[in-house]
Amino acid sequence: MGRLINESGLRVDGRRPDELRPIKVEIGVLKNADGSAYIELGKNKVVVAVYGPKEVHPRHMALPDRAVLRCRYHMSPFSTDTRKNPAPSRREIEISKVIREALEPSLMLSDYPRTAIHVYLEVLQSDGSSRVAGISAASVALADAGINMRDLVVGCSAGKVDGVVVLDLNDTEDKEGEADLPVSIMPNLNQVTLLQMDGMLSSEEFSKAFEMALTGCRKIYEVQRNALLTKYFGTSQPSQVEEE
Amino acid sequence: MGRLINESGLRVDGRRPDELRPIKVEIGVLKNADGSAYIELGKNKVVVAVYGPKEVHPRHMALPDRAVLRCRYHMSPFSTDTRKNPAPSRREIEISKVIREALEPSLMLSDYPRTAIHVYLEVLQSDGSSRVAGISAASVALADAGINMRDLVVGCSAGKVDGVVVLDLNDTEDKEGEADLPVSIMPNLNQVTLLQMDGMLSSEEFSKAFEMALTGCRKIYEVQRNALLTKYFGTSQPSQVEEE
Amino acid sequence: MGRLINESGLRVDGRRPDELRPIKVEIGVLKNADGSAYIELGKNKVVVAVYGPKEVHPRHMALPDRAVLRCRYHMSPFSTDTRKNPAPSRREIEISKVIREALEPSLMLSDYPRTAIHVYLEVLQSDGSSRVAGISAASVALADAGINMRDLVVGCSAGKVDGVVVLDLNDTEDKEGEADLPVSIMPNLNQVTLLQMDGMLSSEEFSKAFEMALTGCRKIYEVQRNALLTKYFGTSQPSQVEEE
Amino acid sequence: MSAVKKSIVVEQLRKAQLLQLLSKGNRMDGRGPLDYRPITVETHVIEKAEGSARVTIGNTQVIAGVKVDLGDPFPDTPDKGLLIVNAEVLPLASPYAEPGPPDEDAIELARVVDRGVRESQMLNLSELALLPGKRVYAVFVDVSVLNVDGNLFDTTSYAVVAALATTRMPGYTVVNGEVKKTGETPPLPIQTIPVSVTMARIGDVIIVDPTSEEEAVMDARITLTSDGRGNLCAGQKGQSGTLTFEHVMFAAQTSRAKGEEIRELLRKGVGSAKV
Amino acid sequence: MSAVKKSIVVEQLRKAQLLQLLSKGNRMDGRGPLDYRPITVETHVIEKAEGSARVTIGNTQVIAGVKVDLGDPFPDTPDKGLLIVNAEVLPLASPYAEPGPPDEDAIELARVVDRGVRESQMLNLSELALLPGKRVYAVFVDVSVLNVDGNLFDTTSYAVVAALATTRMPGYTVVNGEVKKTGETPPLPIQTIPVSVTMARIGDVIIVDPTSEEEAVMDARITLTSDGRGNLCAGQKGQSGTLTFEHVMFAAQTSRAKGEEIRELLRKGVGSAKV
Amino acid sequence: MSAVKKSIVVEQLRKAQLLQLLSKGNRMDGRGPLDYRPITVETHVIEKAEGSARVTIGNTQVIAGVKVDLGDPFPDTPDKGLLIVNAEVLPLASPYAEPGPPDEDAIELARVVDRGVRESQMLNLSELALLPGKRVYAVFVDVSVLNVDGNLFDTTSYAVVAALATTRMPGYTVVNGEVKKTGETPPLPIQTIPVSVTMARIGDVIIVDPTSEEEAVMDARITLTSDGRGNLCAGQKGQSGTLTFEHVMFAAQTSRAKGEEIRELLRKGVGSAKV
Repeated sequence: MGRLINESGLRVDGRRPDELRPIKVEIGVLKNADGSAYIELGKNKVVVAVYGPKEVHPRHMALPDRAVLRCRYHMSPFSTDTRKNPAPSRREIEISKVIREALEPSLMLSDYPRTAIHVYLEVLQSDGSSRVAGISAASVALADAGINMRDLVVGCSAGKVDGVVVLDLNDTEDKEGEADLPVSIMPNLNQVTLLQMDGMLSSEEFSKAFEMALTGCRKIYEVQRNALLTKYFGTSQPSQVEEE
Repeated sequence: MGRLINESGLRVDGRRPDELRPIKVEIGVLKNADGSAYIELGKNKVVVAVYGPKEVHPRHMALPDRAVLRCRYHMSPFSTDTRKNPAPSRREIEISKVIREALEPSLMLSDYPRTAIHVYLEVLQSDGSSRVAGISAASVALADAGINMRDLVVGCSAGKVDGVVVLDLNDTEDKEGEADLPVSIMPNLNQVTLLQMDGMLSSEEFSKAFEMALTGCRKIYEVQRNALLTKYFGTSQPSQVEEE
Repeated sequence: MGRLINESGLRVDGRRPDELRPIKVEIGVLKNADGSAYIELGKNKVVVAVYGPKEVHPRHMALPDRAVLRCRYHMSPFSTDTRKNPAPSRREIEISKVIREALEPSLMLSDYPRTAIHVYLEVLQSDGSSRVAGISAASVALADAGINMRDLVVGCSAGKVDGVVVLDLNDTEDKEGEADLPVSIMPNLNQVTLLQMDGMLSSEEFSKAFEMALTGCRKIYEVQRNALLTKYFGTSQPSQVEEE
Repeated sequence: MSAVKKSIVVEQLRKAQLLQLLSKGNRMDGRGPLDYRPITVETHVIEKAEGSARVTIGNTQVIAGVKVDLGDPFPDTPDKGLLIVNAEVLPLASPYAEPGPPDEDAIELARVVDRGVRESQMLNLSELALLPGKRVYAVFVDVSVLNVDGNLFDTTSYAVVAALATTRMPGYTVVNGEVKKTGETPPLPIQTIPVSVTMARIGDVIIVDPTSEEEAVMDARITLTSDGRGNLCAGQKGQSGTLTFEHVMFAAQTSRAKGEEIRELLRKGVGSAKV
Repeated sequence: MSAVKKSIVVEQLRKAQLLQLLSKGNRMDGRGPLDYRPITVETHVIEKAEGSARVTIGNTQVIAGVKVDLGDPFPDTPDKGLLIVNAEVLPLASPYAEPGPPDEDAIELARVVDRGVRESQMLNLSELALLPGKRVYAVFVDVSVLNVDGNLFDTTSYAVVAALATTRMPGYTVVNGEVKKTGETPPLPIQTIPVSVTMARIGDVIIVDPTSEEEAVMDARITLTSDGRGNLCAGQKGQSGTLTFEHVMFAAQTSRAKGEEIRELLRKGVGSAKV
Repeated sequence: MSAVKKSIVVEQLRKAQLLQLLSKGNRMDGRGPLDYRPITVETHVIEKAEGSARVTIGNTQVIAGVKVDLGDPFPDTPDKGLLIVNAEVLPLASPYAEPGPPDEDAIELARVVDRGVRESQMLNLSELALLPGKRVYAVFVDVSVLNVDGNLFDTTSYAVVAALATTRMPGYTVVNGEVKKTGETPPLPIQTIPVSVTMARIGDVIIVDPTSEEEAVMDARITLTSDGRGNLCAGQKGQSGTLTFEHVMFAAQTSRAKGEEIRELLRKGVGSAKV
């Protein structure tokens, strides 16, 4: 028994190992964007705007047979415990790249030749697993913008803390735990679009964590679906699940 | 009675509250420029060059119906008490913008479609109110470049020190005084083209300072006129007024 | 007798005043480059790649009557005693310029209108006189790339340490000696293409050092020639001379 | 901001219509010339920040966050704490905003808002010096603009003011010449609530709180900030049009009058924070 | 890297040929799907660096150099030494590389290699703290990529590992609270040898160690790094294609198996350095 | 500078005319090959700087300003003061100059001028160390080029030398291991007056002090700086043409001869400053 899992097997925020944090997804939160979404996952607060399809600048970057997808993951200076310099860090540049690569397989980019689609993710507050929370919101924002898609993309992390494989790491668990495994998938196509890992996992732990992340993705997918249904069909299914 | 106004009501440099510092304007001081001017206002020394109308780079920035006006206010590293980093500061970027907006109303930019007019202000020595001194010189340099104008633009500051509304703040008064109100006008059209303010002024003080700045502008306008007359018509009117 | 020349008149690394360090030139060391070369001069290790003639970016920089030559001299962060920041320093920018100007006279750039030829010099280890070592390697790499040339360019430095005029300064001699005079020439055309100097030399010392550098250039030219002969004609002449 | 001006095709008809309406004292959205759009103020929106606020004016939406840390004082003000205001118009805020370092519009925005806070002496910076000349509080206020629909100056200003007014900072004290954490989270030393009022001249009419559409056709802009004691404390004319002397005096008067109304609204918005 | 992808005209015929070969378990250069190209490891190549290695995999060539200095610890890890990994794809390495600060590909490269070294705990960073909170060793690893022909991740990773494993750093010790040079040159506190294995999915086939030509047509890339104790310690999926769940599990298995082989090769490459 | 070369259409006729004149020993403005244009030196032009000078050579105009402050010595020269020379070719100086950080031409300019001052040992940097290894004088020389008409190297060099020679710096002294202001304003420890002489080869002729027009057609440039004791102390060949060995020896000789003349002129220009 360690600092991060107590004698009852509960985590620092009282969750069971396979429990998600409270999650909320809102759609259409920004008036100017062609599509937008807002996600809260625990204390993570991420807002996403989609602009496009629109003209490509500079023009010679345009592709004759499909749209260019551009992503920017950025943290507001007040989003972290210590103030973050507003200039893009190396971490933000890497995450912007893997998010673009995580979203791209879901999009019918060949339907929009010679255009650009911009996805801007702003982390207003960061609390562990912000990149996968951002991916889940970004995919909903792309749907809100009416971009043709094969499937939604949904992200969730798993990892290991105090020797226990757990779902959806928070900030403390991310920093003090043993491993973090963020994953995103297209849930209907059963395809992995993002996978990163750092920390230390045995073969068995890796399998278990990967499975757990997939299960987490499917739960969050329901939240995405409900948010879209509520927005577009006015169904009464709650778009906020404290714990389903 | 405070540090900045003595018992005789005089200021740190011996001026009365409504008195300008010695001022000198010279025209055509730089050989390569299409127009140029040099101003000394107290210890302020500002040189201005105008290049244009000329081609616009990059070309897509050209406007079909008028010239693009670009301004750069820059301080030489040796111009201030403590060495200034030569890279443009946020302050210089803001001042460049308000100077452009102060000069633009006076220019017949639609006479020069698809061109650019560049105004470069270099502060060789700074001593309070350098931006308005620069505007006064820049307008003369634009006239020297033969750019069609509606009116000259002339700038002057007023403010408050030790509770007294005063004209044309010097460095000490700017830093230690209570308020600074730089203004520029087109004197024949009675139009304000620049107004900034920082510090604390009551309603009455604001009115009084604003009026005083306008009066200062009209005095400096005479110096501008004389400099132009001397340069272009060889009149003997002095272009340097210690105090008219 | 000082620290840098001992009682036998030998230098810190045991060389006589007019002695070159061991030198080795290899050709074709990089697979992707159109031409490449590697030089070791003492502990200097410099690799050079040539790409081109190729398209010019941005296109408006192309010249209608000849190729644009671009050079970049860069030091790897681990190449110096203290780690070097990877961003180009002012020193590297100046050296890139003089190397370009040293190589350009040897090239028939008018044979390649509207193209660019890029020469990249990477200093993997620096030990005094790296710029002239780099020039010697770059000229060989340009030959390897098949660029039409009037002559090779070969560089060597001379200087003064402990009052003695010496050839081919190493790092210690460069830093602690009295003068450094790097020179490059076209050896068959008897033309100087680079000359820099810092330190203190009397008239006589300047003449002597300049002559010595020219002699050094001619020795290194033999190494260049042998490397090219070996590569292209498989001759058995050694491309590495410890001291001829 | 400037991108908006450049990129929105300024339809001459629309401008004519707008001017006609204004000549009768009306605006496209039904407001009178001196009416603001609805203003909302929400504080404590970012738990990790020491203070924060989301402010909307119409569709313009801004979040300000305050971080308080220790820092070295500036050499010319050794006995004062540091106040640093930055603003970014995020690329998600408008089709015309671009990623990258703040452009001249964002720099002007941050500097004008900074001047309002600083010159009003909203914060007693002298109380934020712990070891004069050596160690002081450093108050960073960062603004993320999330949606642009005109009047960024006021929206940003109110968000910054609300965030500062509700900040609880980590307390420090000096014990035997050393700075130690007290464990308390005192508020910042707030002295007044500055309020900026931004006006636009369109033709002969002065309006407050312009929308993006109105900004696209405005001739000149003027922002004047008043403190809670009847003083003006910051001003900035903008854009390449002019103002008459009468316009300036009218703007000064209007900024004080509207400022009082909005100060009440902000006081309510920051709730229990005593200001 | 991405420039390679964009600029090499992806000849459809070539891809078809490549896929046909792969479906029979073969590759253009005669390798089987899970074969690496020849790997060479040369250490002590830069005398001025405290550690260095040149590694080639096929035509891909990389030099890593280690500099060890003293530094201040990061505030959140006061009792650990610093490890900083940087990589530059030099413009001489490929017709598509450009001079300038590292682009997103080079940043990803350095960060993934860094994660493998860091998370495997190859270095015992705690032993690199001299005066916890005040003065620690700072280990800079810089990578110059000299020639690009695919699989930069593994080539860079092996070069970094070999350079670190053979580093002799300037020794320091703490005497009466002061850091002093000992005159000795101890090795770094090496605990294990991490090995990254990079795989590409092309169609339905997973191959290891892709060439530039194979990278130009690959659908997805996955790099998994194992330590010497049977654990995975870092992972990165790349490119805009997908992997099935089975692909991921196969890649995890492959990375451990191939990792063991290559760890032996690296152990030999770093010679007497005991690891 | 290079912009000048690129942008001025090099009229072949003009060049032919110029070469014809030069072959007879004459120049467009009537000078002989080894004549300078009129040189003016004005010092104390910036009261806020510790030293300053405006130098003109023909229409080329430059201002140099000196600021002296305290700083930390460089690790490799702990017992020497700092000398930092920067130059900016301001956008007002020529239609081809652009705003922005110094380009390669401006960097070369500053570095060549710096070398002349530094290597001549004009300043006794050892006297500028207050607490060796800890605290030294830092001498910043900044140059603003106001108008470009050729020969920036010499104009800038003379302005820097005149500004340094007339500098009165804030005096400091060390009392019980602490650096204290003395209240005095001593001159810098000047040891000699270095003089750069810039020559251009056009065809077979070497001329000194080229104008912009001459620079536009020159084949090669060479700058050689001499100290006041008959030594050469800095050199720089420029441009993409060549020099023969005889050209180099002629240039070395010329630089010393012309250098003596100009040193006298500079000595007069800096007036009472004893150098």
